[in-house]
Amino acid sequence: MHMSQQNKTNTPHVLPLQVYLGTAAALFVLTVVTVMVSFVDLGGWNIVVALAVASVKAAAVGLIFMHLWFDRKVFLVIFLAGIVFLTIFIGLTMLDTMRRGDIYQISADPIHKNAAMYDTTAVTTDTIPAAADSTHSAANEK
Amino acid sequence: MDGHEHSAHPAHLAHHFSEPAQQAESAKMGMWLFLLTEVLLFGGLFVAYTVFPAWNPDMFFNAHKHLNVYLGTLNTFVLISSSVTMALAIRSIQLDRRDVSIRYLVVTLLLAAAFLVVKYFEYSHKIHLGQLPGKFYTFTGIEGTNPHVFFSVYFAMTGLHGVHVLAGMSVIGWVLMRTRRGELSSEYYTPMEMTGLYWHLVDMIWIFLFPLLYLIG
Amino acid sequence: MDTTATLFLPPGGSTIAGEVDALFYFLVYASIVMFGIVLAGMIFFGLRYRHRQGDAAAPTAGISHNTKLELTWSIIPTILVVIVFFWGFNVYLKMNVVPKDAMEIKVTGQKWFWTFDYPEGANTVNELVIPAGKPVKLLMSSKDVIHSFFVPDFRVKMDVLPNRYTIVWFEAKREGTHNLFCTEFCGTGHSSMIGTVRVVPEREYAEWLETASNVGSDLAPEQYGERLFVSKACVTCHSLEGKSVVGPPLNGVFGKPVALTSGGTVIIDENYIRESILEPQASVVAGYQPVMPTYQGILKDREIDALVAYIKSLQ
Amino acid sequence: MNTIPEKNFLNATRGWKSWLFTLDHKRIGVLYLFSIMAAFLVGGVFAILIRLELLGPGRNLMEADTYNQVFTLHGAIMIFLFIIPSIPAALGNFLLPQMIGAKDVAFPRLNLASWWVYILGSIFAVISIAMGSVDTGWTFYTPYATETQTSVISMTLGVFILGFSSIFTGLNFIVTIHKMRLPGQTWFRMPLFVWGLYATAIIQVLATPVLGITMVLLILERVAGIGIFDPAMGGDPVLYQHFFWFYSHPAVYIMILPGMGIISELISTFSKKRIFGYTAIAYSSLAIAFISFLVWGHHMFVSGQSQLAATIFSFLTFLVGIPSGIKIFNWLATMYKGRITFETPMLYALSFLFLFTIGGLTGIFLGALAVDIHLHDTYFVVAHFHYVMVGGTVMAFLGGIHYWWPKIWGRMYSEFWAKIAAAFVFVGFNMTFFTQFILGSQGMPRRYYTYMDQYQPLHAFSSVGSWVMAVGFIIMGVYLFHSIKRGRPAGNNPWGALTLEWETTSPPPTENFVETPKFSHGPYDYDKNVPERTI
Repeated sequence: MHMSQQNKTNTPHVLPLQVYLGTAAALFVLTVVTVMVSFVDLGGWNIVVALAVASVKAAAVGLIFMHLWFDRKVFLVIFLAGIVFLTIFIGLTMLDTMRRGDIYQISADPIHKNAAMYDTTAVTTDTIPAAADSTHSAANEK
Repeated sequence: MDGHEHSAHPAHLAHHFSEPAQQAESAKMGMWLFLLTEVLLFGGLFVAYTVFPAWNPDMFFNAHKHLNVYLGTLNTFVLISSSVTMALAIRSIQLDRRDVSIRYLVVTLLLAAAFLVVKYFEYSHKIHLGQLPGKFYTFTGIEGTNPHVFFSVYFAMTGLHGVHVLAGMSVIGWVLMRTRRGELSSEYYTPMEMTGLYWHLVDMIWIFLFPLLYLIG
Repeated sequence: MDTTATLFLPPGGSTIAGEVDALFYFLVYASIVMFGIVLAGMIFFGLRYRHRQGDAAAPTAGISHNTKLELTWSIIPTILVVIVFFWGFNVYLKMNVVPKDAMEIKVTGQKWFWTFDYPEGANTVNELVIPAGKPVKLLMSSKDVIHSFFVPDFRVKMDVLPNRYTIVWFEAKREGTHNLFCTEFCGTGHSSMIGTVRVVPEREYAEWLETASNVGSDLAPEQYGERLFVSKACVTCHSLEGKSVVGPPLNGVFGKPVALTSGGTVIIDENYIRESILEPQASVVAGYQPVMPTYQGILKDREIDALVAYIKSLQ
Repeated sequence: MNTIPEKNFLNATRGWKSWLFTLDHKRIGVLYLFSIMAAFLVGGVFAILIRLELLGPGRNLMEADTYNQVFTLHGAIMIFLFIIPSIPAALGNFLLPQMIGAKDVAFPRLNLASWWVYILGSIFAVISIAMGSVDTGWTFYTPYATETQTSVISMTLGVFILGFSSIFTGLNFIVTIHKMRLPGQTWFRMPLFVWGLYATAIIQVLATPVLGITMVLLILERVAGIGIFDPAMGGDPVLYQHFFWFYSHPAVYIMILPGMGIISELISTFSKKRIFGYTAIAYSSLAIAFISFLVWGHHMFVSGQSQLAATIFSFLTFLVGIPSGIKIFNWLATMYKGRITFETPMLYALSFLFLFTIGGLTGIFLGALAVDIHLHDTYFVVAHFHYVMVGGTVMAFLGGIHYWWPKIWGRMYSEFWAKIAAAFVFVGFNMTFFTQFILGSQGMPRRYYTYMDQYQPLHAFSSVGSWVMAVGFIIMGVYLFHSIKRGRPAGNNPWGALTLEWETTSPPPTENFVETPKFSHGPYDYDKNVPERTI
């Protein structure tokens, strides 16, 4: 595949000035928009909108400033590979961290709060049977 | 090991390449692969960012209010502007307008420095308040579980990004010197093009850091 | 399905062991067949197509591929592994869904011993006593680093984490004793973080629970301390024959002065022993690492008194 | 009679500076070769120490703390300093440009930087050993790694730096393969070793940065208690395991994929036969590279991750087994109707087939959820990954070393001693590690300093096996180094192989080929060509 390239001379691909200035204007406008939206309470949707706007901005930078739109597609593939594998990393990790209580939801506080190594004053020598009882009652199954 | 032994080759063509185009394309591909590693390097921090807000949404919401949206917005403008000037510097060298290109590079450097100055003010304010990562966290005004984790993530992400800005500045400075010495032209401007790609990626990462840290809700 | 000890697996002691072993042995036999095919191919081709001296060096057959053959050796293994996946998943589900009537015991992993707390108030160290034929659910947590609860005979294993609870359950089939190992590396004493699981008949269990909940009331303090010294795992790190293990030996030390890492000396008396049990890092004997965990919350006052009396008696 | 070419890359320039600052990919390959051999020697000494300590229960040689440091160092050195750079950075560096008919890799200075970064990372590892060593295991699991008093920071910093060395090599290889191939050598006319290196490089570039950020976060956790991984500060230790294995599982394929590439070369060359199912082998390398990113959670079936995640990871794990199985059958089919000879490299290739098949099949045991619960963190796992890493990668590496040794130095080693050493290594390896399958399924946990008496006979047998293996490696070291100066000249093509590197002289000139080679035949066209053997 490099063969087709070998006989080409190295003439630069020059974009018109307006393309750069137009992209810059779009980026500034989108920044203003995303900041203004953040002052409106949309509940959980705020972060979604903010990330959607950021993605459009990043796409503009990548496609125009970094010439992905005009350059050889292998560069676009490389860049998208980064996004795909990052998504895999986040997705499969969340599959664990978000689904840990699937079979048993233990609603007691995490151990470290009253474990001896972290807080030696929290446990006194006489509380062992009581502590055992309380963990049992707190650990209810759903 | 340089290209001068082959008299037919241009000075910038290394001995093991047969054509300038092959060399330029190789450099660009190498750079894109390097950017790919950068994406995944930051990727680890993005995973941490996803997991902890999902566990403690309220804490993240409460903590993010202690960031200054106006300074964040200002810095976004600064960094996007520097990206624009970088792109224009490359466009100018492509057209052999060397003096214009040098001017754009200087502006890019100044904007990058401005970004770090703003960041410095943000950081020193947080340090003053004790809004610091991990065990150095002494601030008490944030409700929720483990607010120090928010600042760990904040400082890790912006800190790593800041290091990249610094690295970018030194590379831009180096390209600036080479342009002034007349080593770059429309025939050969690979170093500037590579620097541009890197700088745009630094900008792109900030484009995501800004909403994730400053605009949660 | 009942299994006994074989070349590979120890005797199965829990209800789930038979199901794990069945899959294990299916895999063993399937692997032997697959490996046999590869080995036979290697030997046969190696002998049949061996180039001998004097043979003509002619071009060989230009076989580039054979789609049918390749599909065969792609699809058959695929089917096999899908079967193995569902089989393994099925048994895994059974390992994870605890029967409703399971009795619950709280397990604490800590450098380098296990503590078991029974709802009735009994607590044991490094010995889990359970009734045969009853499902047991363990609610586990760690006080320091990650440990892992492993009973090979029961084919169960689960990491014990410091920031949350994990669960493991099993039903022991008949009486007997089984090894309990820590399988997540946890430092100096990792390989001595070994306990036993003692399975007893249900009636005996009830009796044991009764006495274990009120243990020691009928013993002299020294005798009770002697028993605690073993059952609370002091013996893992403290020798009684003058040898340095992880911690200093404890025979013949009472009433004598000892140098501390902090520089001073201290007379080993009742108060020093008590402090060393509850706040081990406070005054560490020179030449030893500050690695002993606190027994605060694990030993009752009565038990500490008994241990002090026992150490006092070791002259 | 063969002669050594008067001017070659070994004597083109002289003096130690001409080596340490060389831009010639072959010299960098040789620098890497000696570096990893040194690492292998150190790691091997630690391995012997481990087996000596485990000869019987209780204290035999060292204290528990020392033992913990020894097995940590054995793992860390063997993984990060030996096996990851072994095939790609040493043999790959030497051969890749030759195999595609190029003068050098795309970025020679980056290539040299890769080696220097490797040395810098090793220095940090040595500093760590000097400052009291590390006792966490090579996995650095939190919170143990954030608590222990040993010098974790220096070691993790070393690992962080070594990651860059790996990234540089991978990046360089991808560009080299894309841009520097000889006209006429299309993607599907590349030698399969190049395909293996390509798939490896993809993983190196994609996965290694995550190791980097993991090590940075671990260091920050120790220094500042940032609360990402340390439960005492609100972090999650299982999250650390996700981070770690997102790199370290694909890293397993960084180790094995180039080895598989070597085996394709060896089996085809010594069977004098077109490789069976070229396309399937090439694509299966890419498939393995991709799927390797989806299966890391199978290291965590008992870690407390969600049951849903465990189930999905288990399923995906089985998928990665299929392409490896396909390769094994393809190699076997290549031998069919061949003209097989059994020189040392072929013996290692057959050892690979034997041992890697066992390693792969036992991987199925560990992928099956219910069975893994019993086997996880026992000696079964230790045996499994040694069968894959030593039985797979190291056998392929040794095969490759013996195969290309005459190309590197222009001289042959003693075939007689080589066969004896191969026999010792093969027998010793099986003695050492097959016993560990039995130990593990019997319930013997890994990383144990001492053990119960019932496991003693098998442990002792395993230790004896390690001595047999050591004898094999000592013999190998002697005859290999002896041959560098004293071996008989090998000629350009001692094995009668068809890939491009055999068309140049042995050792090759600085820019690999005196005249730019022409692509005249495919790498495995043994049905049309009978290349002359020069010995």
